[in-house]
Amino acid sequence: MNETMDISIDFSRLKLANPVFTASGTCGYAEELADFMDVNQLGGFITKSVTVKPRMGNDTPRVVETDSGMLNAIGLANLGLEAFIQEKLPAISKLTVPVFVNVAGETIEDYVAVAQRLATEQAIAGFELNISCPNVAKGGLSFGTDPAQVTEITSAVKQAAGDKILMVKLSPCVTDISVIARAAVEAGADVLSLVNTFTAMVIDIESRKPVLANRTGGLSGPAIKPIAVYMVNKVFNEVTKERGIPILGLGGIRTASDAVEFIIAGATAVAIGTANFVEPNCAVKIIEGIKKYCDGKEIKNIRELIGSLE
Amino acid sequence: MNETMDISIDFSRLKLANPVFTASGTCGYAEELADFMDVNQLGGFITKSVTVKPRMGNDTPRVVETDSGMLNAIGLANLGLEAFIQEKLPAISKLTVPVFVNVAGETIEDYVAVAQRLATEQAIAGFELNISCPNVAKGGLSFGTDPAQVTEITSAVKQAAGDKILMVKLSPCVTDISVIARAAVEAGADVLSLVNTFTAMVIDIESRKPVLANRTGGLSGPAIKPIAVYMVNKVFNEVTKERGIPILGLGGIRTASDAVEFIIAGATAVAIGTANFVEPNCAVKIIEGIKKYCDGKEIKNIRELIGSLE
Amino acid sequence: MTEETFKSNRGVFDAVVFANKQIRQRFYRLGLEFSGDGAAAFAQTRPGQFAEIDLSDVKLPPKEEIAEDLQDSAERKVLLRRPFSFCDVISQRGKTRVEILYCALGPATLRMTTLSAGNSVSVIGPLGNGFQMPADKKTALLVSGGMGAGPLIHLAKAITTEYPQVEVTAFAGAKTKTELPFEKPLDEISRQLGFALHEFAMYAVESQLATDDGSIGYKGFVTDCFSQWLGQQRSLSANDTIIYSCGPEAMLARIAKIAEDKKIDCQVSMERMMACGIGVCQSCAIKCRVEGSDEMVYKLCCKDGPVFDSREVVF
Amino acid sequence: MTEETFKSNRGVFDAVVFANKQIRQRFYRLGLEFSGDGAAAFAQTRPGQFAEIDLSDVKLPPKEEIAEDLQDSAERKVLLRRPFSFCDVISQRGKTRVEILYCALGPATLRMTTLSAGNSVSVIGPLGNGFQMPADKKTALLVSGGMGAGPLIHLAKAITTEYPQVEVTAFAGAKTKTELPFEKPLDEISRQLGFALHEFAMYAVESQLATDDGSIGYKGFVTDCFSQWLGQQRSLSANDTIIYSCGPEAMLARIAKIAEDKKIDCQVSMERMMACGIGVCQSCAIKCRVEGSDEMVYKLCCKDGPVFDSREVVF
Ligand SMILES: Cc1cc2nc3c(=O)[nH]c(=O)nc-3n(C[C@H](O)[C@H](O)[C@H](O)COP(=O)(O)OP(=O)(O)OC[C@H]3O[C@@H](n4cnc5c(N)ncnc54)[C@H](O)[C@@H]3O)c2cc1C
Ligand SMILES: Cc1cc2nc3c(=O)[nH]c(=O)nc-3n(C[C@H](O)[C@H](O)[C@H](O)COP(=O)(O)OP(=O)(O)OC[C@H]3O[C@@H](n4cnc5c(N)ncnc54)[C@H](O)[C@@H]3O)c2cc1C
Ligand SMILES: Cc1cc2nc3c(=O)[nH]c(=O)nc-3n(C[C@H](O)[C@H](O)[C@H](O)COP(=O)(O)O)c2cc1C
Ligand SMILES: Cc1cc2nc3c(=O)[nH]c(=O)nc-3n(C[C@H](O)[C@H](O)[C@H](O)COP(=O)(O)O)c2cc1C
Ligand code: FES
Ligand code: FES
Repeated sequence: MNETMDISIDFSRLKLANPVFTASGTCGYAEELADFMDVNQLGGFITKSVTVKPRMGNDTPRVVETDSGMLNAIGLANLGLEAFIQEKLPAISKLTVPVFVNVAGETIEDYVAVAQRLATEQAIAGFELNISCPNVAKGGLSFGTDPAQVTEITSAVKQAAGDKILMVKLSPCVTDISVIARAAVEAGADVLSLVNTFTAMVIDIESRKPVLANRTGGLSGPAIKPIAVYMVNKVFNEVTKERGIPILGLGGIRTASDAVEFIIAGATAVAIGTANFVEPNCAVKIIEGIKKYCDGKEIKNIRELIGSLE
Repeated sequence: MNETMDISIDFSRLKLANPVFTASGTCGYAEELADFMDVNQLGGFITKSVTVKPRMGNDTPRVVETDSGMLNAIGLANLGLEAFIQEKLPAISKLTVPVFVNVAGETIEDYVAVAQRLATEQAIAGFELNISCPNVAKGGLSFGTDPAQVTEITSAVKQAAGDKILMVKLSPCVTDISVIARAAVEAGADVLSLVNTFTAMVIDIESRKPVLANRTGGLSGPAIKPIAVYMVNKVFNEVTKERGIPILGLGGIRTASDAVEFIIAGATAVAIGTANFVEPNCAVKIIEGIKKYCDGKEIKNIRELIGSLE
Repeated sequence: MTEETFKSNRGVFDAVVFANKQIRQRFYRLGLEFSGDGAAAFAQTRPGQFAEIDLSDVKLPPKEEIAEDLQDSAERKVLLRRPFSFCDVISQRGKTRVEILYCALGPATLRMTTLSAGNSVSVIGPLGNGFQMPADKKTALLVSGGMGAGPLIHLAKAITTEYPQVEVTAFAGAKTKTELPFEKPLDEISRQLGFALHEFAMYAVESQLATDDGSIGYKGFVTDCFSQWLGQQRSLSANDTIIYSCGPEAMLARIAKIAEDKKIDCQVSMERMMACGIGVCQSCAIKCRVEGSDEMVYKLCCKDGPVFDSREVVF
Repeated sequence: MTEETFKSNRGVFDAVVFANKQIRQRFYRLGLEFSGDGAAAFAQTRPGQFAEIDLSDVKLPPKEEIAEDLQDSAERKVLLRRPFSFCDVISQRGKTRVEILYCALGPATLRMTTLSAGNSVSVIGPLGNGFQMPADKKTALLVSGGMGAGPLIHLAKAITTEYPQVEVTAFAGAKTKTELPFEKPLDEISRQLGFALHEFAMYAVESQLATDDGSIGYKGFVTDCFSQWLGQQRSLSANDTIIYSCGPEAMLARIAKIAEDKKIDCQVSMERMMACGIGVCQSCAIKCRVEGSDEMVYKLCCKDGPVFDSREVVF
């Protein structure tokens, strides 16, 4: 194989060495993975959600395995904006890989506060807005399921984010994901990432209680991959292709073949979530596998592959 | 075990010997299964979708396996209303198990026509409306994703269905399934069945084409089970419990434990779909398993279990 | 049009593996033994019929033994059963042994390679309709591509045993030498005598080989090899001849065309992705002509086939 | 507060099974051998640390060998790794052998039972922080419930080897006799001598047994047995004593209470459902007190634990 094969991509205003990210919430703040992989080999890195105030997160159990998947209800446990800046940012600023901070909150002001505070931090390439959170101000329905709220939150954060790249992460739990995608893009999203997890439940039939302390959780893993691929392709065709907006595709990716499937469907880059738990070095293997695939297919530039579904 | 344990249920105006159905499209018109199971042992039987006119269905491949699931895009292949009456109904009328005819169409008139024609057939206990079909008259969006259309189609068929039981089968591909459920119930649905399949896609990375001739298909199987359980519980809590409307729960059921999970979540009965392909006698085993579970838990009447989630 | 089979015998049975031998790079031959009702049911198996095998809980080979191009697909867990036809069926003393020639090309068949003697698997069958036997024919021509050889070996045995008056000749093709799913080394002398393949020679059936790259036998498609051979048979009466074929669909289409041109009866064994194998899911549709009309219908590969009259199939 | 471990050594390693023995109805002991970097990494394993094992491609036992109450859950395919601690670790001539005492109670551990010598599994570790050794103590009391015995056997070995001056006594409990995860038959004489369990006697550690139903040993909870024993030890100085415990959370809570009442140091090994085992997913949160404040924080079982000071944990 051509070891020097170039699989670098244009990702909004960034040039990335390769199209593989690790997904928010599955790779900590990078330092935890250091024993298992060289984070700088990634195309991009996305932190666990950061909120304005620290969050303890939910009671346990917070995870449960399902067929080819898992539910999680971590509850956005994180150390909060200030501690993030004090304790995590110094290490992050030493990374050469572009780092995106995943931002979550309960009100639009929460999101804006995080983005504003970090907008001037050199160490950060951009933000990923986790809009699957419940909007407490509006009765707790997820921001991401209502196009009007998506518009509002995206424009507000866009303003706050300065020249940072703004990625909006879509929830798959909607009737028509293109409607949400369009709202985000028209309100200023530079990149769309999809999908987040599916709301789901596992019941312990012995105790007749939900297994998760939070009752419900988000389904991720290979189980959801075919739905995610469909949604990426739909958003690509209906929203992002004509506008030249990149998609970060994710949901159940575990092998290079999975990653290539998302890229053919329309993703410019992909992110690895649940698979990191099984194989912490999975992303690096996938980068190698994508190169091999391109080489075998005599694809000179990975751009030829993006959205190349016949 | 108490071999004579009674797990019969009230299912709208019917009394069923047990809460286990086979799901539409996975058990033909009953005769095909005869070599493998005694269909009369089921709680209820649901036919493959019947449409007014015969439908050849889609090109092949029509199915593809995924992680703990499969996609299908059969295209509602069926012999059409008249041939159904001529060729299938005679055998069906010999069954002692209550039979529901799954009805599909492209316009509301299509659905009404099938229901009207069969409303007087003794052999049939009721209908299951497959509202995941695209409404060709309204631009091809699925009936089941728009509450207004759900109301319209449910009331229209309800009128046509005479005293037959009307079950409306909900699509999970919506932002809030309770909204759809409420529309169906308020328009006269006697029973709700959920879930149908999730729209999804698998791409062949060698040819860079979708594997299915129809490009997309519906994801079913164990992969979707936790989402289906969540939706059943949500609809039970928010819509059907207070109204005393039974739910037929399905999506990925393969074992008695899975079935019990749905019942605890709020389903009065369950249906077995994809698992029939792996174990054609699966439904009968599940009936036995449910009895054992009830016996072990000293549950005298399965009604104690329905919606008993703490 | 295909032979009526003993449907009422079919069911879900456990079988015990008695052999699983690698015969070529990616090719294996699996032996399964049925007892009791399973033995009775499978004793009736006609060539071309198939079974649905549950391989979901069989283990994968160690990663380092999996070919690189299969490593990613090997990660997929298996949910559905897989259809396989037989290359041999022997019933004796209340037991029935069936053999399957298979190719490791995905998660289920890779798992299949780790089965070893004594392991048990769940099998649904026998399913579908087999080849119609050449009762009124003098010559039977068997043309296979790749893994299609399996059921034709079974057919060669059945014809030579049950219709000894019928002259059988076999043709087998593959891309290259290593993709021929046959076990025995091919010796030069037998080849010159027209017995290229031991699997057919066992039944005194002459056989010829073709490889796309000419690495052994005729260089080119097996259909061309067959067509050329057919052209040389001056004494062959179309009416007294029947062609049986199994292999990739493009090849079957070509064979169907040859048969049509020469007005020779022809049966083809078709493949489709199958979810159930028993006629309930409609996933295995085959577009067919309705005799004497322009109409098309879908028949089911698992129930109406897998063997079809080649004139019927719309390729 | 727990011992600093050699984190930089941890990684993903392949291990080869050297033994997998059924010791009781549902209990097994698995032996894994590491070579090369894996051997170096695991040679450093401290009692109480654990590893994440990938069992997803290991086969299930035949259906008829699976206990009825596990048949349904056995159908679930395994995706995530599973955490296990060790009951023994031996490093010799460049190889490290670790042993795991485990109970077959779900899809992954059922699969584990089919591993046999020569099989290879992928292991991440060693992970987490082990028990703090009793450097300044005179007495170490080990209290286990069910499977919790594993890491305490390992600990008994480490203490008796590294701190021979420390007197160690072990207590093991279970619901009933058959749920005690110990291998050797318990002979009456040894029991009267205070050596109820061979696994501890090997290290000259006295041990006592308790079963809820009294089918062997003390009748009642092991915590009651322990508490009663403690009450009888007039000469025990709280300051010079340390309790180590591993088992169900309710039991650990009880032990923590006893330790608090008696003002004895106590370390508990906690369990949580874990997705990653390496501190990235936050699934394994343990609610802890912040020393000297009313504040609570979540610590991570996999990273900050699994061993915690019992005063720290909010049960
Ligand atoms: C009637 C019939 C008889 C068959 N007999 C044999 C046989 O004797 N020996 C043998 O090696 N193979 C036979 N096959 C094909 C065999 O079923 C597939 O090779 C097998 O299902 C592949 O499974 P997998 O998980 O290893 O690979 P997958 O990854 O599932 O598939 C690998 C390739 O096989 C194709 N395939 C997958 N499933 C099917 C299916 N159900 N039907 C047809 N193609 C499929 C896919 O399109 C793909 O290209 C037969 C198929 C049919 C329909
Ligand atoms: C640090 C640590 C050390 C452990 N050491 C051992 C050991 O030495 N021997 C042993 O037999 N077991 C040990 N366990 C428990 C072991 O991980 C579970 O028994 C195993 O994961 C069960 O997997 P399963 O698929 O067989 O069953 P599942 O169906 O997954 O679970 C069966 C039961 O085990 C519980 N469980 C599942 N996963 C976990 C998990 N990750 N952590 C805790 N509980 C879980 C579930 O709540 C359920 O009640 C340890 C757990 C932890 C956290
Ligand atoms: C344990 C866990 C924690 C997660 N935490 C976050 C989070 O904090 N913010 C976020 O946007 N997504 C979070 N996700 C979602 C993932 O980033 C990803 O969208 C999802 O898991 C689908 O990808 P996968 O199937 O590859 O895991 C989390 C997922 C998991 C499994
Ligand atoms: C091959 C196949 C065909 C199906 N055909 C129909 C159909 O005709 N009408 C319908 O309402 N649902 C149909 N379904 C959906 C099932 O009835 C069921 O809702 C779905 O598969 C989820 O259940 P499962 O996961 O148990 O399979 C079909 C499903 C499959 C797999
Ligand atoms: S495979 Fe299901 S109908 Fe043929
Ligand atoms: S298991 Fe993932 S953080 Fe502990």
